[in-house]
Amino acid sequence: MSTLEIDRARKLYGELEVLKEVSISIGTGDFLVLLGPSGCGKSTLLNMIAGLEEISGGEIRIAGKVVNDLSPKDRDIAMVFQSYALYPTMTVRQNIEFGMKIRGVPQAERDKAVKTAADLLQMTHLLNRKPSQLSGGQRQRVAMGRAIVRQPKLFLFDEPLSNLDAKLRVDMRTEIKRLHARLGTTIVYVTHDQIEAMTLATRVAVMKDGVVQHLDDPQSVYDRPANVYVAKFVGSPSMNIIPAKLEVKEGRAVAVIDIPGAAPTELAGIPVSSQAAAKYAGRRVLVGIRPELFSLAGAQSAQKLSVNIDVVEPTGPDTLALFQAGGVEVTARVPPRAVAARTPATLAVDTAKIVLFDAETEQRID
Amino acid sequence: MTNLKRMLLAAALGLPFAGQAMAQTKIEGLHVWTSASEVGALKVITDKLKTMGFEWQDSAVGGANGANAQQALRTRVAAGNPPAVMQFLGFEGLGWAKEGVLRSLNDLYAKNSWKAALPPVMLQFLEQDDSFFSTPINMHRQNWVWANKAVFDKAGIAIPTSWDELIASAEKLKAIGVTPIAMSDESWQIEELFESMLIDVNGPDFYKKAAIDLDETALSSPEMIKTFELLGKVRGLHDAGFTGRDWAAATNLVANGQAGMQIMGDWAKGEFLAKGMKPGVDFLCFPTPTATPNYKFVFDTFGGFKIDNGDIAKGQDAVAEAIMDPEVQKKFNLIKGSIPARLDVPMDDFDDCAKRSFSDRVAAIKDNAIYGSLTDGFAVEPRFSGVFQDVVGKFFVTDMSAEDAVKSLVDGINNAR
Amino acid sequence: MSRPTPLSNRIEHWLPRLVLAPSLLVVLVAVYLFICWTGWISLSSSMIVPKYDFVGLNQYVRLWSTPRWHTAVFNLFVFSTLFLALTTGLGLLMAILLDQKIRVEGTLRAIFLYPMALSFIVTGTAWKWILNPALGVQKVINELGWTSFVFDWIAQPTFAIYCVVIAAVWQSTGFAMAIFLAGLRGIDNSVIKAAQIEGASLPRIYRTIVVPMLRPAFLSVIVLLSYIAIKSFDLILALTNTGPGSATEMPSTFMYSATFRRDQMGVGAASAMMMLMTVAAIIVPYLYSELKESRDGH
Amino acid sequence: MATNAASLATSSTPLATNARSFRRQHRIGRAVIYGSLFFMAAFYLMPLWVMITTSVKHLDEIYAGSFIGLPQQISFDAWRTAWSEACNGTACKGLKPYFINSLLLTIPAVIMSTGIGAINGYVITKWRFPGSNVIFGLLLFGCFLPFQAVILPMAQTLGILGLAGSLPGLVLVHTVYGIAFTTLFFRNYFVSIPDELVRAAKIDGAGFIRIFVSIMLPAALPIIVVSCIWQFTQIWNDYLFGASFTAGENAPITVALNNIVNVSMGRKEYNVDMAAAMIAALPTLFVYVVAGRYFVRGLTAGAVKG
Repeated sequence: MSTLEIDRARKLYGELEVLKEVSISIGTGDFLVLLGPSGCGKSTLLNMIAGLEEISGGEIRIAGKVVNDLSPKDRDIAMVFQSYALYPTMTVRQNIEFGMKIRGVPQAERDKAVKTAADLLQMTHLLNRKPSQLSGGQRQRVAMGRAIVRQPKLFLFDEPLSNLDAKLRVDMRTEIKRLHARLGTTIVYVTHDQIEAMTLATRVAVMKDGVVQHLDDPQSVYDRPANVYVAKFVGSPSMNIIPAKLEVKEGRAVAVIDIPGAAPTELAGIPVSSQAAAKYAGRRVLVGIRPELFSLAGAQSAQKLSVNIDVVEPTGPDTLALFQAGGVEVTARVPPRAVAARTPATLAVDTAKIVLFDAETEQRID
Repeated sequence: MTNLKRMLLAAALGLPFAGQAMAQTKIEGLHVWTSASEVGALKVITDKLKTMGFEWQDSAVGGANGANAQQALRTRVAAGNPPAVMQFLGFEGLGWAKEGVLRSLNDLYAKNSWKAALPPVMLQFLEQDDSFFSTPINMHRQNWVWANKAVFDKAGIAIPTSWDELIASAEKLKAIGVTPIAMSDESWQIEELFESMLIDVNGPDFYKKAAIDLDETALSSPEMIKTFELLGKVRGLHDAGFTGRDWAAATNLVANGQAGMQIMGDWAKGEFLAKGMKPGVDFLCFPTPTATPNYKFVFDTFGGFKIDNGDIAKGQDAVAEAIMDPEVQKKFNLIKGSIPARLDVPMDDFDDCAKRSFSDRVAAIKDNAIYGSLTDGFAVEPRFSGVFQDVVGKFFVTDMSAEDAVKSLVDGINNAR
Repeated sequence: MSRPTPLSNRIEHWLPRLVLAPSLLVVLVAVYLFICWTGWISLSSSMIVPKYDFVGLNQYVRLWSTPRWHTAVFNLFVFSTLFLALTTGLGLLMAILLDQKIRVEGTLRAIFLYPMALSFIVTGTAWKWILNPALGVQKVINELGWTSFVFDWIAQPTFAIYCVVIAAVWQSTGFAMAIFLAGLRGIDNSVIKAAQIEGASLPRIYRTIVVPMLRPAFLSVIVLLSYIAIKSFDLILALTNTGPGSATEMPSTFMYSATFRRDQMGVGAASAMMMLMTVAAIIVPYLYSELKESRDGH
Repeated sequence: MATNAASLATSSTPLATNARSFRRQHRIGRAVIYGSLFFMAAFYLMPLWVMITTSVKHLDEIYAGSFIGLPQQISFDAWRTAWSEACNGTACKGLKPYFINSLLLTIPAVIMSTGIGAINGYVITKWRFPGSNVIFGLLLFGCFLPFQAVILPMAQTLGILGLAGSLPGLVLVHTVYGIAFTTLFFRNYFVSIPDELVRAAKIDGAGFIRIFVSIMLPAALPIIVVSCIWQFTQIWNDYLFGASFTAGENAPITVALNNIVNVSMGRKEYNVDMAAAMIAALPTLFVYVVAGRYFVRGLTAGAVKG
């Protein structure tokens, strides 16, 4: 049985449809990340799961139980907010035990739960402070502690790291991951940061305009994005989307890319079914190539591109080389000092990992 | 403390105070009297009432020339909670009587033959549709001049016999460094001056036509323009500090010798008496100068609202009887400075000013020269007297011409009709 | 959804509306119904007590043919403009001066704030004396040797309204100051520091950076001061009693005297309706923008 | 905290000569600031000075024309008279009973209007529903109602409710017309409290009332102070409603004060008037002076993001 099932959930604000029949299902112990830019509906969806927003259509089930009309407190969930939402007039201890107090949990039990959570999050020394006396990271911990003591079926995180500075964000990210591993709880996590999604999730739902564009495990989303939008949103630098012409030679798909100052280059070995290849033969398509699929061409390299490098951006472990192909700027990730700006280079491409997209619908061609 | 507790309890429960309903022998009276002499005079009535078995419950609302009290009365009538007894001046009572909310006192009037005891000119303010609704306690004379005798002597001024003479004497007062006329820029105080001129210069008949009948020809006549011109001559005869001054402060200027005279009703007398000054010796009281003797009056009455409660009705009757008691009228007016409403009260104990007022009244009644004061609401209904006050007040403090003043007076009266 | 909802949920759903309902009901009656009532009276021939007949717009015609009403409207305009401008300006100046680490700030703040605590029923007489040329400021300065000094506005029909402005400004500046001071305390110091490093002078920093950041404070000040300006009733009564010669008449005092002194309830109601319309013309657009803003915010 | 702008200017100037001229400018600047502040303070204290000196002067001295100067003799008789002997009509009990009336009416009216305003502001900001903004707009317009226009219908309503002429009736009127402002105060304050706080509390299982009592009210302390001060001043100083809706011994202090001060015909006792005025003003003065600090702080808390 799935811990969370979202079944054709819709959300309407008057005439405006902000969520269009979203269906997602995750199992126990899953870490679902709702990923997308602001306004894509991810927070709305999270609030609908939490019961903070009404569900306009469809169903949401938690542990098999329809929760559409249940108030938040009856849904067996806990939530961590972007601003932490700590009660300003209460101490850390009071913040953590507030929910238990409302449920009528006896004092002794509350103390125990607070202690456990505080130990787990290493904040025992903060228990008697007010939120205003805490740093951002400490507040974050308290917010998590407040969620943990509930021992819910489902944890909800609403961009919990976005108010922290870069260093702290990485630390807390790891901590959340560790917590997930240790507690084994099911988590729904909203973020616009694709790295958080990649590092934390077991399942990622990339959203745009109230529609789930792609729902899969992070690696699959990264490798085989469902459409150009997902391809560009996930990964940094993002996937190169190069216009090309698809031809079929000897029953295999070949993408023909225009390179300025050189003959059109053919890339063979693209993983696409023969039916699709036949369907798109002779038509324009979009070729998706992750920057790291490029490498310096060696003698044995099968698929090569001869290009003129415009700009070189060293990042330390490797260098980003920018060049023109198919009328767009393409980024390649190559070893440091492998190429120089304003010089020609020959790059190899791992075509087995190339993804093809329909030029009109921008959907992946399988 | 128990009272406080009860109020707290009632407040907590959102209930009206129990005390409100319990006032079986209490008679509530709403009035505007708040000064010491006024209250002292009122006590004469309430003491009498006590001997008759009723307790006076006082509701005083002073200020704003009675507007505050009128507002309180209107809201209370609107709320269905009128006071048992209300003080009325001039047209105020008539308005309510027309609405049929005042209790008739005809039986008492008939039984005690009060009608005969009162000056006939008063009756029009006591009776509506053949029903007497209030009883008068006093009569003030409006058109008086109050002067400091020492100052007059020093300046060599005799009692003026005409307004021109009075205004001319101002130069003599100025010469000895005294403010000629103590007054205020309050519209009503200026109007007291104006209406005295109006009747003195043009005669009682003209006053009746213009200020009581509101005859348009009279209002726009050259006589009106002449009166305004006369008022205009008084501009500059006052001191710089006249702005916003209370009439009593003005009276004190006269009493202290800082000013020569004041034109004001006889309520001003109390100020001199309070300083131990004697009429004719230390201060002078004489009617505003005129060729045609006249008398302008102001008086206070009390009427009762119809309230469905026999005890209150008895109390209202008791108030009327107390007011009309000659002894009460005498004691009251000795304190208040006015003269009794009743014609049959002996005047022996009164001062010379009051005696003069009393005898002048008798003469004026005979000559048909007694009329109600415009300023104090005994000439025309408030919406008209207000127009007079607006125009006169504005005329005096600006450089408005007499012609313009008359024009805006006529326009204003027509607009209010 | 046709699914049956648990009772507790339905209560939770309706509770906010239920809680707001009494206030709404009370305000509908005590504000809007009463306004309608006044509107009705303004179309009737009511004089001493309300009458429920119909005389069309007669009372409005009568109202606008009354010179005193013209004075009242003109005065309201002059008074409101000056009062708002001076109180806001002076309040801001005080707040900025007090924000310069003044040693006796607490005392000064209390001094500027105390007039707000007093009613004009209380201070009217004191002001009357101070402004009176024969008793107050003019006399004191004359006695100090400057004999040609003249300050007799209160006796001048054309200037008396400015005396009302002075007293009103005196009463309300402290409140404006308190709000601005609060706003200033809320501004991040680093902004001022940054501007100082750029070499901007202190007055310039305030003019170009700090004051624009006080926009919300300005808004609250203006709402509260408009409220006070419209209600300026006991101020007039206590200070000038609409004199000299009706020169300081205001719509509120006009309405009061028409209704309660001159038995012209219909005219009074008409003037009240004119006041309400003026208020609505100013306030409704403000309310609209304010509410629209909050809708955009979510 | 305020910046000490001038000291910053000196410390950040590298050149000694510059520093000296800056310091001189600084001193002049400080002198100008203190000078203007003290000048304004003197102006603001003037009426208070007049009231206090008059209240301790002998009446003859005042009538002799001394309105502003120092008293020749100081006497507190006027204060005693005003408190316990001055006549309001024939009742010569001074201001004392009316002072108590005012307390009895102001305190419940302040508590009720503030409480209602708080919960209204809470609903309007944290439990929006379709139309809640319109309701807020409707409530807010009530702030600007000229009260003279509603006296008569209100009187009729109170009569129907059986509250005419009573203190509870006046409490009701003040509460009703106070709602607009208190709602505005709390709405503006609660808007700055993040909605997530309410969401967190909902997930913690708190309901509508629990969230209000346990979370919003404790966080609203500064604005409660502001609202109470505002309402206290408004209600305590009200004259119009007091004169309209109470009678006789139920009158609030402003009505009694007006009766003492506004003598229609009769000698004015200016010293007693001023003493009475001071007595009537004491509670509000006390509230401002004692709570003034919290007042500014409360306004600050409203302006700064929590």
